[in-house]
Amino acid sequence: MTSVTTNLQDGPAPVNALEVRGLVKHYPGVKALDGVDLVVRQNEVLGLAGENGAGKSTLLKALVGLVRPDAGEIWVRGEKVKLRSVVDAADHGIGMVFQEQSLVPNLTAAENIVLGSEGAGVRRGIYRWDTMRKLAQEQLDKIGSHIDPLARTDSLSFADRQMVEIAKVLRIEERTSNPPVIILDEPTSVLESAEIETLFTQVRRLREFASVVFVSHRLDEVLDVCDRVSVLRGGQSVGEVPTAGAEPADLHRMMIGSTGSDDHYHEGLAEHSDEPARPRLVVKSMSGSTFRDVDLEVRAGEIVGIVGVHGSGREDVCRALFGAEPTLSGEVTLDGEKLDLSGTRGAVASGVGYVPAERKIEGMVGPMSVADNMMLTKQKARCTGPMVVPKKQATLVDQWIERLSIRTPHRGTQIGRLSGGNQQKVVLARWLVAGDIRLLLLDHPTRGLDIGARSEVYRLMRELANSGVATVLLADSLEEAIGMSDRIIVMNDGRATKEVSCPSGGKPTPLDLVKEMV
Amino acid sequence: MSTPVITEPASNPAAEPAVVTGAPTAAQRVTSFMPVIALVALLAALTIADPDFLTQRSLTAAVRTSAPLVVLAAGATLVVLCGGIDLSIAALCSLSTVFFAMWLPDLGGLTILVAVAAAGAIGAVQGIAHVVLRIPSFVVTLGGMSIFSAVALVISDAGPIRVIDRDATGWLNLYVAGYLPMSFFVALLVVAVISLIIKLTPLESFVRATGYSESAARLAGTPVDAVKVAAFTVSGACAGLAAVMLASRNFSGSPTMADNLLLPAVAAIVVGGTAITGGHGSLWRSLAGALVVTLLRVGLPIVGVPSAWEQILYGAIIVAAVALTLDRSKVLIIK
Amino acid sequence: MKSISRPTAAVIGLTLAAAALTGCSEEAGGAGGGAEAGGCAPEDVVLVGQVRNESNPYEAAWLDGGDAFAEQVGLSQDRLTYDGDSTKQQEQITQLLAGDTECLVMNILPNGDSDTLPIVEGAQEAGAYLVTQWNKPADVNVTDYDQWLSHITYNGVESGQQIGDALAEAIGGSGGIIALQGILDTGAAKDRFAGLEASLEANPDVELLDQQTANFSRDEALAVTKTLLTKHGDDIKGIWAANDDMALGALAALEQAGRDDVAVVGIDAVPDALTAIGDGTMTATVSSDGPWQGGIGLAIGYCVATGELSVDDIADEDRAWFAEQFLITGDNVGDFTSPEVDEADFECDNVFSRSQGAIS
Amino acid sequence: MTSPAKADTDVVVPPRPRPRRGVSLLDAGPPIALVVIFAVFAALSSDFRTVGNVQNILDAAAVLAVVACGITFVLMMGSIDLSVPGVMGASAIAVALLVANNRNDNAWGLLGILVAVLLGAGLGCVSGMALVSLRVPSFMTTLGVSAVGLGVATLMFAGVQPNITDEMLRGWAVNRFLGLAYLTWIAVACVLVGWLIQRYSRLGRYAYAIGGAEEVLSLSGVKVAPYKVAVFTLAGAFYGLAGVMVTSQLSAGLVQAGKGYDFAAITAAVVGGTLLTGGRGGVLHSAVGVLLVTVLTNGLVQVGVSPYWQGGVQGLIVVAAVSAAVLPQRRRNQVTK
Repeated sequence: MTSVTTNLQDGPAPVNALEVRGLVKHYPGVKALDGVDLVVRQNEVLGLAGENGAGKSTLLKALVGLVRPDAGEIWVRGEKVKLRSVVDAADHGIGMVFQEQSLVPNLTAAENIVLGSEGAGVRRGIYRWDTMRKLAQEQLDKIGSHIDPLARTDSLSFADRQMVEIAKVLRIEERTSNPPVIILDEPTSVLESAEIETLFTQVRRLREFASVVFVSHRLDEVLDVCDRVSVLRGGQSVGEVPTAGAEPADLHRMMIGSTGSDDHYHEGLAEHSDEPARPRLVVKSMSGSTFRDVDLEVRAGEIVGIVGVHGSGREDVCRALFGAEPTLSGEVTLDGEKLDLSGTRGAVASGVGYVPAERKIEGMVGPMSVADNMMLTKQKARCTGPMVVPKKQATLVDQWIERLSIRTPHRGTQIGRLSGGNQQKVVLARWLVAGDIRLLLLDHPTRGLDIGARSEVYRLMRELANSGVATVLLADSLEEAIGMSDRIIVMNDGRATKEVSCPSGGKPTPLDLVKEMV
Repeated sequence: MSTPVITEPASNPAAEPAVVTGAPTAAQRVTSFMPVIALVALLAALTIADPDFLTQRSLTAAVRTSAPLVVLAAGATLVVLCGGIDLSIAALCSLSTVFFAMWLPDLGGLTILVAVAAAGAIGAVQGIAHVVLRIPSFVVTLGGMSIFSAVALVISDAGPIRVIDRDATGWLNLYVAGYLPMSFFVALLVVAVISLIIKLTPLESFVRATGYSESAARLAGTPVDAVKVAAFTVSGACAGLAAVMLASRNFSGSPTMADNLLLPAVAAIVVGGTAITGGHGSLWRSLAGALVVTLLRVGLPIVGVPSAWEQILYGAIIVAAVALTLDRSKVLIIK
Repeated sequence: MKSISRPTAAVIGLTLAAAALTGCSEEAGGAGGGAEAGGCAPEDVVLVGQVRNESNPYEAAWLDGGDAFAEQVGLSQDRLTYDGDSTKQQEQITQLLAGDTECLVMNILPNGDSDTLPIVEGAQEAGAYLVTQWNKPADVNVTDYDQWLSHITYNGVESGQQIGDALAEAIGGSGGIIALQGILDTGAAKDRFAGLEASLEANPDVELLDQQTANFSRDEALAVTKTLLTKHGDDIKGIWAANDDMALGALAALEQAGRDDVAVVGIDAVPDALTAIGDGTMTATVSSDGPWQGGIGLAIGYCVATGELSVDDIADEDRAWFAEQFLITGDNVGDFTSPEVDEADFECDNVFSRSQGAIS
Repeated sequence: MTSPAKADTDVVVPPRPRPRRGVSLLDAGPPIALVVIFAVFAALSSDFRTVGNVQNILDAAAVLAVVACGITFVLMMGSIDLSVPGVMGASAIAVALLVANNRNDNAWGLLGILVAVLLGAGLGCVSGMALVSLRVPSFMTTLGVSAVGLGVATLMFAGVQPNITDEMLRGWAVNRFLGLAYLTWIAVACVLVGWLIQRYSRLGRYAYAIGGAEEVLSLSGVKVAPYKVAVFTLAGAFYGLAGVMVTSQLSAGLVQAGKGYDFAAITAAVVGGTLLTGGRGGVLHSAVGVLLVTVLTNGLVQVGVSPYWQGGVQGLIVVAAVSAAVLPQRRRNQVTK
């Protein structure tokens, strides 16, 4: 393989690796792309920023042939192309690591890496496992990963799977002699910080022989890893910034068209009475299959963050408190009453709410309407006796749509058609409609949301806390945990190892926490 | 449906300013009427093949014939809507005919209720086994199918049991308003009542949420397990009611009487356009589907299609009917 | 989904209104109360034969016999099959009776005993002429109906006993045998087995080692026989099967096990069994003469419909009767290898000629 | 047994890695159950534990094993196949009419067998085509094709039983090699071929992948539709061969040759550990399931359980076997359909 050496460009005038001119794409009722321009140079990492709905995903899909633009041109290395399919795009050297991982879980890593372009790995329909392993090993070597190519994909860690994805995308080098263009769509959204560092190292290595388009909601990451950033807004390109010396606030301003609020986490909203409220949730030496002897106390009106690396067991603690994961021993009380955790029903009845991390699979029912999703839990709020009163439901839903400023054309719209942020708000509203919420368990509530939507979710969390709701937060990033929490519990290997006080004005730094986590 | 690792590739591209309206499009409206269109088309075709087919008496006979199938399919539709499948309905129905015939001399008119309740209880047991043991419904009900058949054979001593007292079920052979057979009227009533109960209570969202996405429903705190057990119970009770209809029609109960109705019932559900993967569909669709299947079963031979060709046509037509009625916008992956 | 409640309400409302307005009545409008007996012109008679399926030789031959009779009187027969599915049989009959029934003649093979009564009641109500064969619950009397002209069956006890005796003779009067039962839920299976039991009583040295059901199926009989052969091994001297299909399955199992010392008997006289008897691999079967069965039912109906016979004139012992059956062994197999329909059998004054007496 | 396909954890692959519980038990469960059930019957019945009976069990499992081979590939994709009765019936009659027989003068021998298998493959192909082109769920397409197959078989049957006189085909059921009928060896070969296809062919691996994550294949530029059609075609070929085998056993072509084999094969596959949701299990799993079911059927007769109860006991044991296999890996909030 000559991949590592292809960065030695011998051509005189550097041609752009990829160029997009005036790309337009209409969907019924909306213009997703409205004349987007984009230039990706050879061997650079280009950041792509923009709020949800700015047209990023449509643009990316157009670049890998999943969406056909209505107008505009795509040029690859000075040649105008039409991309009709993923294969077409791959033939032109463009490959994408999808936001939600696109690996077949029950195949080996090796098969996933060569999937769709097995080359010598398959002769006349017959697998040659040795060759295939070798091909995969080559790919993994390129990015310096030590995964066993014959391991089953679903036995790998999340970060390892991301590596497999990248190794897979790099297979497009086999289809073209030119350096490839690799698109990474939100690669960090589900990674823990240590894993993110590994990923960034890989991205920098990629730059040696490829061009990279890097998409992330986390502007600090974008500035960290990219050479330039291109910003989209409302389906149009609004500018390009070299990352050297740029600040997240600059980008943010471009993305939303005005200066972003400095108080991202709405700390100003946090209210603190001097008298500590009585503890609402008390967990005493709770053990489950992946955590042991966890003690936890959350007071009314308090936001407690739990941080920990992957495998620390914090997700399972969160689910256990909702009765969605079995607890083996321990005692959990809510306002002094024992919480029934034999199933989710007991927790719900006691006023515990849970917002799962996997919104699309566990949080919402995609084909059902906003109203149905919002009213799935608290029946009393919409019923008289056993009957649903449509009027009551409509009024209530509309009221919450307005209160949380959920952007939906109608309460009857399928929730799957809303943006992530609005979906998340509906999921949150589910726990609020009855007004009986006492404890809210938030598992990565801002995963995959853009800055604007995040900010709104943060504001909502503050408001709920101020109204006395106790909150357990598994944050998307350490910054978020620090920014939002009043206290932070660090979990390590299934145990709560450290409690860090986190008052407004006296916040610890991420570095402090990382030390405790590993 | 397996959990998609990627949500459907090109679906919500422009989610943001969500200008999409909540109202169904014209195409969707047509799809929701497809089962009825298929029914009418089939009727027209049969009439063309044999003009004598389209008479009031012949139609009355056809709907009367369809009644047990409608009831069976309606009950099982609930289970399918919850994302499961009930393969035991036919065997349970046979068993119930035996129950009915055996108990009638002692219980008289009450037997109908008791048989339906017994079948419902048996359905509930299956539902509980499915929910508690976490065995796929396909396997639970496949096992149930053979167990019920065995029990029916043993308690009936493998023979039919005569229904001597016809008064208890005589009313099922009456006609409403002179034309509408009572058994079909009861079937309609069952469909209507179950539909109404579901529609007017939170059950509708429970059932659909369970069918579309069980894990999301569970984490939203909906009583998923209770809903599933209830669905199996209703499915069982419907099998019991269908058994009463069959026993009243055949004047006997027999351990194999309804065994052959399993595939037609499932076909009726699918022909109606209910997604076999759960969530999307309705009992009304199954009603239309059951009528289509009945017309195929009785209509083809009556209009003179030879037996070999009848089977070939039956195969081709049900596939075509499903191709027409399935609303693919609600089903992401066709397996 | 939004549109559910409206049709729901509409249907409930309409049906309740209709019910309230007109009340319930006994009869769908315009049912045909039955034609004046014997008032049909020969060309108006509609002949229908219904059997389980056309994919087994015995029943296919039955329908062919029906065709032969129809041709004899210048008509044609509607061939109906119901795949051995009781419900489908009922559905077809109901549909058939909802058409023009005035001169309808039906020759029906009910799937099981329990299927006979609803067919009879349907025919009675619609005024169609009905002849049933094989299956009838013992306590239902043909004479209680005037559209149910006749029920023909074979003495299953007798045939079961005949082949049982033949089997006992073939194994020299003593030794172990196994029995393959038919579909347990049929009178035929039960009667035939009762016949075997009677034969066993008469032959005390013959021991019934085991009995299993193979549901009248060749395929199942093969598997069951194989298992029983390994279970009882050389103790098995003979196999009694409640029909020829199972006997043929047992023969295949014997061949595969390399056993040629086991005597096999069956009932029905299907062509393959006759060939096997001719070859000496099978011992005996009993013929019920399928083609004759297919024709005779239609013939009786036709005679009554056209007025050549009157129901009232049919003697009670001819309303439900055992037809003549023939034990076929190696000695007489040549007489049965090519069954022919004898037109004389179907003459109106001759239709009951094969009666062996009323069903007791 | 070192296929990479052998170590699975979860039904629904969760987005985060979960502790791998009950991994080995799920795969080891069916073989253990087979051994246990065999031991129980052997202890209960002296007739059961004879060499002759073991041969008999293996012979009796032959046809079901071939059907199960085919259906496994379909189930691996997450589809279902109810076309077995129709396809087997059609091929059983076809082969009986093509080799030397009493109905016509054909004597095509091996070629006739090949044509019958191809007929099966063709019918399977129709199921697959209807699935991908009409987008009708496989449940219905295969149900339809089954009816079509039975119709075609009845047409060919035409009222007269075709009996085969072809010595080779008859010999398959009678002649023995190492104590087992040729047919049994054919079944063994089918399992082996099936396993090779599953392990070493793109078709097999893709079928497996389609059950795992169909969307990902499309995103990786793999056109899924042809593979689906091919899998149904392959399955049809196996059913076709099974139909030929039944004809060989009975020396006659029966329209009902495949009756009951559809649910029996699905039961065997499920008992063996293949999931109906796809992406799990395999030909070897199903082979174990077939043996389990056959041992059960045989053992119940040998032990002398009343014929009335046999079906019920079998159903109970199947449910028990599956729940025993599922129990160790139960999880809260796990989706069971």
